[in-house]
Amino acid sequence: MAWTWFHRLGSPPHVYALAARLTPWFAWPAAALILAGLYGGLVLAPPDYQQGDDFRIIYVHAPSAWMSLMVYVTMAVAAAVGLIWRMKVAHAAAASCAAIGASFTIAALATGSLWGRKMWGTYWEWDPRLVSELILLFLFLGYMALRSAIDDLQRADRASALLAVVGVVNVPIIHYSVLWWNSLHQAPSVMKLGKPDMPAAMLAPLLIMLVGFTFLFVYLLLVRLRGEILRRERTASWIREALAE
Amino acid sequence: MVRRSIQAERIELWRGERHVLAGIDLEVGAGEMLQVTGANGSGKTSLLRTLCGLMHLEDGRLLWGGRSVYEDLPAFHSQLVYLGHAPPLKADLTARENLHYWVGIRRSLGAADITAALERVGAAAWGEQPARTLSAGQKRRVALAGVILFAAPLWLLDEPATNLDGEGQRLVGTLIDEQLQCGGVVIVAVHQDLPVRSAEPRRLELSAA
Amino acid sequence: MSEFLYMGGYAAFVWPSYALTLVIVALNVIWARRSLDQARADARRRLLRGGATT
Amino acid sequence: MSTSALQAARLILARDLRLALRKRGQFVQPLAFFAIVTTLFPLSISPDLARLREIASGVLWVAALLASLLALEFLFRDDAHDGTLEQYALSGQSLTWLVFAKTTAHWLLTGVPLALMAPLAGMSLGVPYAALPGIIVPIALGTLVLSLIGAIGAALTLGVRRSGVLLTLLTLPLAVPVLIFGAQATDLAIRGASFAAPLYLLSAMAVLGVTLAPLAASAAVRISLE
Repeated sequence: MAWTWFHRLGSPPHVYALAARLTPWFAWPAAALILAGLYGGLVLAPPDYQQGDDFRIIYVHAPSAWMSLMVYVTMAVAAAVGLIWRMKVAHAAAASCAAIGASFTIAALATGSLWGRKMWGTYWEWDPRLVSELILLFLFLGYMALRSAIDDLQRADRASALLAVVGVVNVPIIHYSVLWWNSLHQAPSVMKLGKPDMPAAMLAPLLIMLVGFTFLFVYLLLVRLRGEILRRERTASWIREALAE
Repeated sequence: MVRRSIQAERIELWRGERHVLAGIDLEVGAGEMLQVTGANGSGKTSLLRTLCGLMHLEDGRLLWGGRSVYEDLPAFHSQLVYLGHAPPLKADLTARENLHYWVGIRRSLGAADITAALERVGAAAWGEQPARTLSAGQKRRVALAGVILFAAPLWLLDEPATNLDGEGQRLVGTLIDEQLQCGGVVIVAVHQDLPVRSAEPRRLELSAA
Repeated sequence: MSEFLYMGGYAAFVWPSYALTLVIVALNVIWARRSLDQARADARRRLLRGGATT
Repeated sequence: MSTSALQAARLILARDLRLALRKRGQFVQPLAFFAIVTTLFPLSISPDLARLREIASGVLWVAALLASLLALEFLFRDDAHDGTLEQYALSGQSLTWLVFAKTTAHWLLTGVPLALMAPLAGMSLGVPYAALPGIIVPIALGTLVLSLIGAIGAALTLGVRRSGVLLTLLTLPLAVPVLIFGAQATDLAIRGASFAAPLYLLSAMAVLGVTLAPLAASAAVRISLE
């Protein structure tokens, strides 16, 4: 009995309808939160006493970086579920994630390098956070390249799912090895997030942006998920119903 | 002792947008043989590969001795031998070495076993030659020697008589006859009927999707 | 207003960061919708061709 | 009489080594590649041994990484092509064991020769004799981890046309920790310091790789056969 929800999540028509119903509940809050966060970050938050207005980049950099990691983990969890229970919906969800994750990883890298420009005097410094982010980008690109190299959708799903699972096991190892490497070479790091002494006026917009981006991700995932489910579905009556909406 | 019979119930298989196997039902018991026919691309190879458990069913059930093969795939695999359209031989190993490594992974073999099997298929003369130097028909005979050596109850053979001369085709028929007399189960994908005497040849015609 | 745009001398870094992030957000929204539309169009085509089971 | 898993693994190991002996060219290629790449650095930077010593560990590791990747493409390709891989999957033996045996054979044929050859390249880059163990041991261990990780990538790219670049793209990001710890160990050895710390970390990764990678690689092989 406790498993019925799990089986329902495995049923493509059910999830398709559910995703359609849930979409507005994430789209509008995401838009509202991001607008509020932008206003708070750009206008209400006081300039940092050390970094001045430069620190405002945190309000776009941190949510992008958060998003990139959240997307990768979500993708890997969905992939694992798809592999273990051979659940098509889970594969569809994993497939929906990659492009979202890769684009926000690029955003995190670019904003990070713009943020570091003043501190480092150069756009690229081998900052451990940025290096980890760069490797995460490579992991996303590898996942997407593998998917597009395999013609058969089921095989692409399963092969890329395995890659995502292997990748997520490696992400912490990569991250800590980069930190270790950095501790040996002493590159300066300006990006210390979540300082406990951050005043509320600075912290609040950051939290609002983080929540807003999380809602944005769920919204994007729900929209893409519907498309990916349709691609995997073959029952005509069902497709006709879904298209009639 | 498991009852030797393979059963497929309404098995479904898709390849991308192609519905390769649409609700196939079959049951082949001990001493029975099923010939799978159909045009190129009708899914004969896919059916055999599905019956071995290589390709996962999307729907339906696959049973060996009344139990789902997916419960214990290694146990099921140790009951079968599958021969695809290419003989799984390494060009740089001799025929004997090929059999030693191929079959040896499952059963321990002595040199005498290999000699006997090679003699049985009329391949004793080229046992020491690298597979590279063998003709397609000769390789096929070596592969048949492997099939015998596995001594498995279930045979799944994909076009076993390809590249064989008339005598070779009769040999395939005789080997299958012997397997059926020992209570084996044989499923073959074929273009033309094999010369098999001992069993009523049952046929499954696949139509291109 | 101009002081706001000036960003305490960091305008060249702050504004591109925000612009780039918002562009990526917007592109993601567009891509997601387009991917759904394409999947629907494909599904429609498949129905017409009979590439689906009943 | 059925073969035990250990016997089956030993058979595969013996088979792959024998095949490699018959077809030497394939396994000389990565070694030649390694030799050429390490020669290119002095030519592109400077013949000054003091300068080369500074970058020697990086040069050796990047060259070893690429050479071992180059050989990975062969790991399953021939077996997949002639149906041997299918027979392994249907052998009734644990495919994980068989894949582990194949990976070990691959490491013995590429990683170990690379580790033995690296000191020569190291000396040409001005590495002192005392530091040579700091090249051999980490490279032997590091290439083992690379073979294990690479086996996953090689299995995932089976059946993909022109898989070489894709295999590199999949494997290199995962190889970053090996590169970091390995190059650090060699660098410490060249500076005359103890390289135990990075070597321990490398060993930890080898243990993790031996236990987990064959599972993933055998799952990938099965997916490629579907």
